Amino acid sequence: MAKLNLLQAINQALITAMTEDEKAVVFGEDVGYFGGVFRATSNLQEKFGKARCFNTPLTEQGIIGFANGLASQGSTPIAEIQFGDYIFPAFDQIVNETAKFRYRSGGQFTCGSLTIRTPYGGGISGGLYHSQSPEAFFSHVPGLKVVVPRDPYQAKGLLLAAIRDDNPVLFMEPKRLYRASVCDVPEEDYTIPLGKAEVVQEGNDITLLAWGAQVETIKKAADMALEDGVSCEIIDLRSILPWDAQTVAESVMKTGRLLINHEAPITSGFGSEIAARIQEQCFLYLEAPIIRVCGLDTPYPLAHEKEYMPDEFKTYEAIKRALNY
Amino acid sequence: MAKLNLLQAINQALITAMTEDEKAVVFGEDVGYFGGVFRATSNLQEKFGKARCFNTPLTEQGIIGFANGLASQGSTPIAEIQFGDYIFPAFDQIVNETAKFRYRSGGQFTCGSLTIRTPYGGGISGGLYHSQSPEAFFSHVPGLKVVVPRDPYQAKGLLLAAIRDDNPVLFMEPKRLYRASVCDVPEEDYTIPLGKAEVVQEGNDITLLAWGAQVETIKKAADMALEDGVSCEIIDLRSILPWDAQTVAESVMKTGRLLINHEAPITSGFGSEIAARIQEQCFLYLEAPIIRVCGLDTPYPLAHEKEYMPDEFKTYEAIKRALNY
Amino acid sequence: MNDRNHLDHVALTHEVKIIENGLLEITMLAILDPDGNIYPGATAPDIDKALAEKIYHTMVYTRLLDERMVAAQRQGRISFYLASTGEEAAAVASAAALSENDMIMSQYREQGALAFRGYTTDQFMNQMFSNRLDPNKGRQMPIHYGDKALNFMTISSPLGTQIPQAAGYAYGQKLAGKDAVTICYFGEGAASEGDFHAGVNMAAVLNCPVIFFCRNNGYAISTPAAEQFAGDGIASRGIGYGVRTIRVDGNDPLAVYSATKQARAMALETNQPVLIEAMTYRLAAHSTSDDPSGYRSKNEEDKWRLKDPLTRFKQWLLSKAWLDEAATEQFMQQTRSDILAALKTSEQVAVNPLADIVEDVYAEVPWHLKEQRDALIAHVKKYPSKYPKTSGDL
Amino acid sequence: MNDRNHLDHVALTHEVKIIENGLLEITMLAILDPDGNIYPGATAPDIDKALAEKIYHTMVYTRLLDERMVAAQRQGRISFYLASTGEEAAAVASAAALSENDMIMSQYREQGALAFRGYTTDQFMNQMFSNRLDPNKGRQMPIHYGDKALNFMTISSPLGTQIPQAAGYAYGQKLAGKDAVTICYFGEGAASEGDFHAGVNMAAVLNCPVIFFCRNNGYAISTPAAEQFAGDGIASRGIGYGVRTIRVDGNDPLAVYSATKQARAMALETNQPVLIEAMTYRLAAHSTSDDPSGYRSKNEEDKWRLKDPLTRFKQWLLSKAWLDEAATEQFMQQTRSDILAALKTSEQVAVNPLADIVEDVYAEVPWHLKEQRDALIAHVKKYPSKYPKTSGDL
Ligand SMILES: Cc1ncc(C[n+]2csc(CCOP(=O)(O)OP(=O)(O)O)c2C)c(N)n1
Ligand SMILES: Cc1ncc(C[n+]2csc(CCOP(=O)(O)OP(=O)(O)O)c2C)c(N)n1
Ligand SMILES: [Mg+2]
Ligand SMILES: [Mg+2]
Repeated sequence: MAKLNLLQAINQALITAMTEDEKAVVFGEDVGYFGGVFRATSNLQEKFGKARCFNTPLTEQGIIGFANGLASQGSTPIAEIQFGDYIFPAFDQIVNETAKFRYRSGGQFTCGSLTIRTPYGGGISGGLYHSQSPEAFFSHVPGLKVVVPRDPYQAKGLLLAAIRDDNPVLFMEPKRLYRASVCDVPEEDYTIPLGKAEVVQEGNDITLLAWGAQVETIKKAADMALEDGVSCEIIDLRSILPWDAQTVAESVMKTGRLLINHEAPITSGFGSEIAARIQEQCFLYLEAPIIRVCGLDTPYPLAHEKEYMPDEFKTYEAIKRALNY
Repeated sequence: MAKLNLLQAINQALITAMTEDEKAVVFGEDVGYFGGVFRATSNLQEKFGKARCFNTPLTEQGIIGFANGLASQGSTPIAEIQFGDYIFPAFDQIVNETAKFRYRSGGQFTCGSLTIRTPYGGGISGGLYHSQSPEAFFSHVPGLKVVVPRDPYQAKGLLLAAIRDDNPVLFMEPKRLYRASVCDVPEEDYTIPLGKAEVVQEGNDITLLAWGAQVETIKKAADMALEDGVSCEIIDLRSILPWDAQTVAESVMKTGRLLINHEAPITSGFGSEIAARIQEQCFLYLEAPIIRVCGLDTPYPLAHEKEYMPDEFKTYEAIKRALNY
Repeated sequence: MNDRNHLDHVALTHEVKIIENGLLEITMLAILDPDGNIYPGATAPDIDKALAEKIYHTMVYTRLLDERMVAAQRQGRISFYLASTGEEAAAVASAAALSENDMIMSQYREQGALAFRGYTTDQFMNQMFSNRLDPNKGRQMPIHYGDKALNFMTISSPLGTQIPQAAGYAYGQKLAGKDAVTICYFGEGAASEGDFHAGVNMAAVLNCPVIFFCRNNGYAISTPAAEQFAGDGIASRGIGYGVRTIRVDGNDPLAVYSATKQARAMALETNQPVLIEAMTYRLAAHSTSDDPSGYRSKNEEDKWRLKDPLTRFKQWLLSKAWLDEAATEQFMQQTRSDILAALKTSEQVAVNPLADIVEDVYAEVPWHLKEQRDALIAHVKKYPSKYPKTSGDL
Repeated sequence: MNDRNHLDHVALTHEVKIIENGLLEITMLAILDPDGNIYPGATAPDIDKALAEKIYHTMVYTRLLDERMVAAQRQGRISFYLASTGEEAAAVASAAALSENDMIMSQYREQGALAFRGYTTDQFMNQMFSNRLDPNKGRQMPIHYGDKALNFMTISSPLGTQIPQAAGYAYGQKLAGKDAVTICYFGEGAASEGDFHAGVNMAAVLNCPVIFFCRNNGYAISTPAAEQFAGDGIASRGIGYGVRTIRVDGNDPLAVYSATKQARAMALETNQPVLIEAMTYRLAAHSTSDDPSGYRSKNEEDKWRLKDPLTRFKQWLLSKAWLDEAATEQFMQQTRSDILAALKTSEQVAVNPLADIVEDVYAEVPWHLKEQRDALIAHVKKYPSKYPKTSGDL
């Protein structure tokens, strides 16, 4: 078991997948010889040849269109979108095609073997076009699965599960953790089930929920709250679609309070779906309103990045508000 | 005052806008000589010339890209996307460009004069590609306004307000009402303020909330409930972004119950944002969980369209559930 | 073809000369003239009598099906139809030049290709009536056919999306070592979509054995080609992508067949795309929702009626003494009555049971869709009369 | 140019001949050779000494600015920079051929055009330090300049989006009766985006007076042109759209100037687009986040260093006796110290006050953003040390 960072874990998962599945093909802008602008695909072209790991022309709609066709043919495409901010030119191919391929053909044709990898999120001085967290858009698209790992261990296990899952999966990588997050990652092949949240820390007073890089943030806030004697339960949602409402509801029925933290703008962020569902399912258990600590309803700023972020201080304050409601 | 259908009301609003504002330009697929596949732009080319009302090539990303440039130059573009289902190729231009133009330039350049018109929604045997209700996607995009009229009177007043508003507005037209909805529409120029919901019917027991064609549906359900002695307050949200949380909250504080109805899939539909916000704002007033009666989390079906729709019967049942909670 | 890049191949000039229109003069392959004679100097492709008959019968079949279904739509029996009248040669003769292993990814006006592959009248009808016998399970509007067994990809409404998909599909065929290509049909209108650009360029760069087959029928709904592009049709774009290209008379089955045959051989041999632009004309309305008199003249239509591919091909068959007119008459009558019979049967077949509403969204029905399905079933049981199509089954 | 459509202009052929590569041979306009001599047979454009000097100084300025800012990024003083080294002629000489009323919509490597327009060193610095003196209010990463007063549209990161926008902008200029065109810069990589296709085609069909200026510098980050397209560069695509097209040596300021001058006149006169493909080479890394040694050879770079537009132009100026070497040396020293001084000043300037965080999302701050702003201000007041950039102001 070696200590790997998140990029290395992803690279290892890709090597595992491509070794095991001859039909696995990796492509996207700069992913070939160069190994991707973040180097997640390093050495794949060398190892597996140019036919199975290659650069595409600079067209996200083309990348996903091509991937849809390749998937429907029977290959296992693993397409990279260089930044989550640049996934929007491919929105039609993902929303109208990838997600509806199986349904419209009555299951005759599918893009189930497709995995789309993309780095997302802020905290890297990227400003409005290198920081977005677009998961909520995709959470409104039946037919897709959406997955977000929080560390290298999760990244490898979830990515392997995503690649092998018989549904198209959007795999969103928290890029500010690419090199910052390091942990033990087993050399061997393993998967982590999609659609299952993880209770990262048990607690009694309030449930804190996040995914990706923000799990770290709610942990820090929980530590601050602990000093006040508040016991927080921490859940990493891991899958955005379909999401594990049951684990969340069980936790909320125990703690009576829920705080959701995400980077994306609050309005119609995925926190709204969680809040809407949980208030219905746990109505009689809630001792305070469900609170969302999220990005502002603005594009992602540069100069005011620190102020924009739903950080541990904002989260801690919200925990206090919930407790004192 | 003449009785007009929704298409005629829109056509009249466009004529009014183009007459008053020399810089108003209408374009899109088939909108020119032919007057649009639904005929919303009938006679405009004849009246205002080909330079101000014209067909574009068949490219939604191009239409909105072109519109963004035209708006930033100082014209008043009114672009049509032939069906809401085909707005996704333009998603990048709308989300990354239209909505962020002003912000990224510190207000030096804007697309504020842009209006995007598009028909949306089901109930016309259109299947998965002629029935979608994509408003929730756009509700997560700071910088946009999103507006939906429910009848010809609203359509004219809101469209004129949208065209004149100094922000880019997505104007979504409930196409199953195009010819079905008829009412008195004043000949003269008038506007209806954006961002304001309308209390269509006052009531005491539960607030029913919808927009566009579904307002009719909740009215029918309210009539059914009335027979049981239940008094429903009916709100037409009219603007999805920014939305009128205050009017909704005031109503819910009075009735203690809220039901939201929309056609789009329930998960991360705009109902989730409403529920998330209202449960927080009205926590101590709620006597039952906020209920969403929405489309299923599937693509929009054809053979099972009737079953898919959040119709008055489903709404009525949900009202009873809320009342008996 | 991708040996050209950046600067190595470029010759210098020292005079400021902006290239204007006219650099390209793309001619159109024509073998059969509008009267059904082989043009002087032209060579008919190597087609035997059986194949010629099959092509002709398929074109006739398609025309009859279109006629009947347009009428059925007017009678309110189906909600929508889209005819290919006048364009049958483009779809049928190109399909005839393929192998059955080749994947067809069509737009929506290529029912002739599907008929050529052997899609039955019953299959057409089951799709159009959205009934439970259709493998696409009644989820899409009429004419969105698809049949995996026939290597015919289920049609999707958003235009142009199949173009990059075809590149990817063909890449997969190549990787898998299949002796097959993909053909991708689209209209000249759809070729304005960004997906066209992405797809053709990717196919060229990534060496995909795909035939891009553009039906340039002069209109995209009401929009004439002159308001769609300013260049020399779609063919001239192929050159820009470094893609082998040919323009053919789309109303000439022999030209379409010859070009497609050669394009297929080239695509397979070189693992590279070929672009075919078939010049034709949509004699039909765009769809049953359209009325072309709102945007074009009868006169223009009449001019094109003279170029009808069916008459033209019939004349040629007659000149070869390959056509038994009586047998053809009999074939037409039989076809008409088969179509009517199938129509009557299919419209009686029920739609899929209610539980199907959540199927095929995912490979397996996830928890939230089970929840939604169960609630829906309970609801329909409570209001059976409101949901007559499905409540009977419950 | 949009007199071509559908079928009227097409000549027939009767031989199945698929067009292969080679139909197009687009030459490259070259006026100044790499040694700074006018090619035999070439004519230098009508440039006077003052303009020549301005072009040269702007190129030199751009190079010095790039050098300094790459260093500043290495020192950690700015987060990001993107140099145009080797490509200065393309941006500067094209901008020199425009009128100040023409709108510039650039990609991100055209700082030379902006400098030519008169953007000051302070303006460059204020943008890069995201401080409150920048009219773009520090919202974007360094190098996303924009200045309405100079008719230079604020740069956007998503590639290609400015291409259809430029068509629309130019259409608006035409409608408003402005005596001006729009120039739209982009890389050969960005030209693979669907927006390129949409934008150029729309400009051609809708008669927009726009110059599409492609910097083909051989790379899109690590991706070489050979993996970007298979055709004859970007110029060959212009033909496909029916757009007047010219290819120039992008490292030759005279060729770039001449072509752009003529393109502008044509665009204005005909209300139609012109496409210019400038062949150049990115001597710099893609950006400060990039290391080109991972994907290309020193040898290749060295070859291109010999074609440096600055040396070339300098030689020409010398041959005309238009260059005072001492004055140039003095200019360079002054520029270096100005840049350094501006850098030092600008990095001290504060960012905008916190309340600005919700401005310019809408024309006016809506209720929900007021709510969010007020909550944020209260929060920052509670934790001033955690938000040092903005808490001081409150
Ligand atoms: C992305 C998208 N935009 C718009 C439409 C609506 N639409 C359907 S067919 C059509 C015209 C297509 O013209 P063309 O590609 O030339 O094919 P033809 O109908 O002539 O066969 C349009 C605009 C659509 N289906 N998809
Ligand atoms: C839509 C989009 N996709 C991807 C990127 C990431 N990206 C930034 S620059 C670049 C390469 C651009 O190459 P080119 O257009 O040739 O311009 P050059 O850098 O050579 O000047 C890429 C892929 C982006 N900014 N936008
Ligand atoms: Mg057409
Ligand atoms: Mg480049």
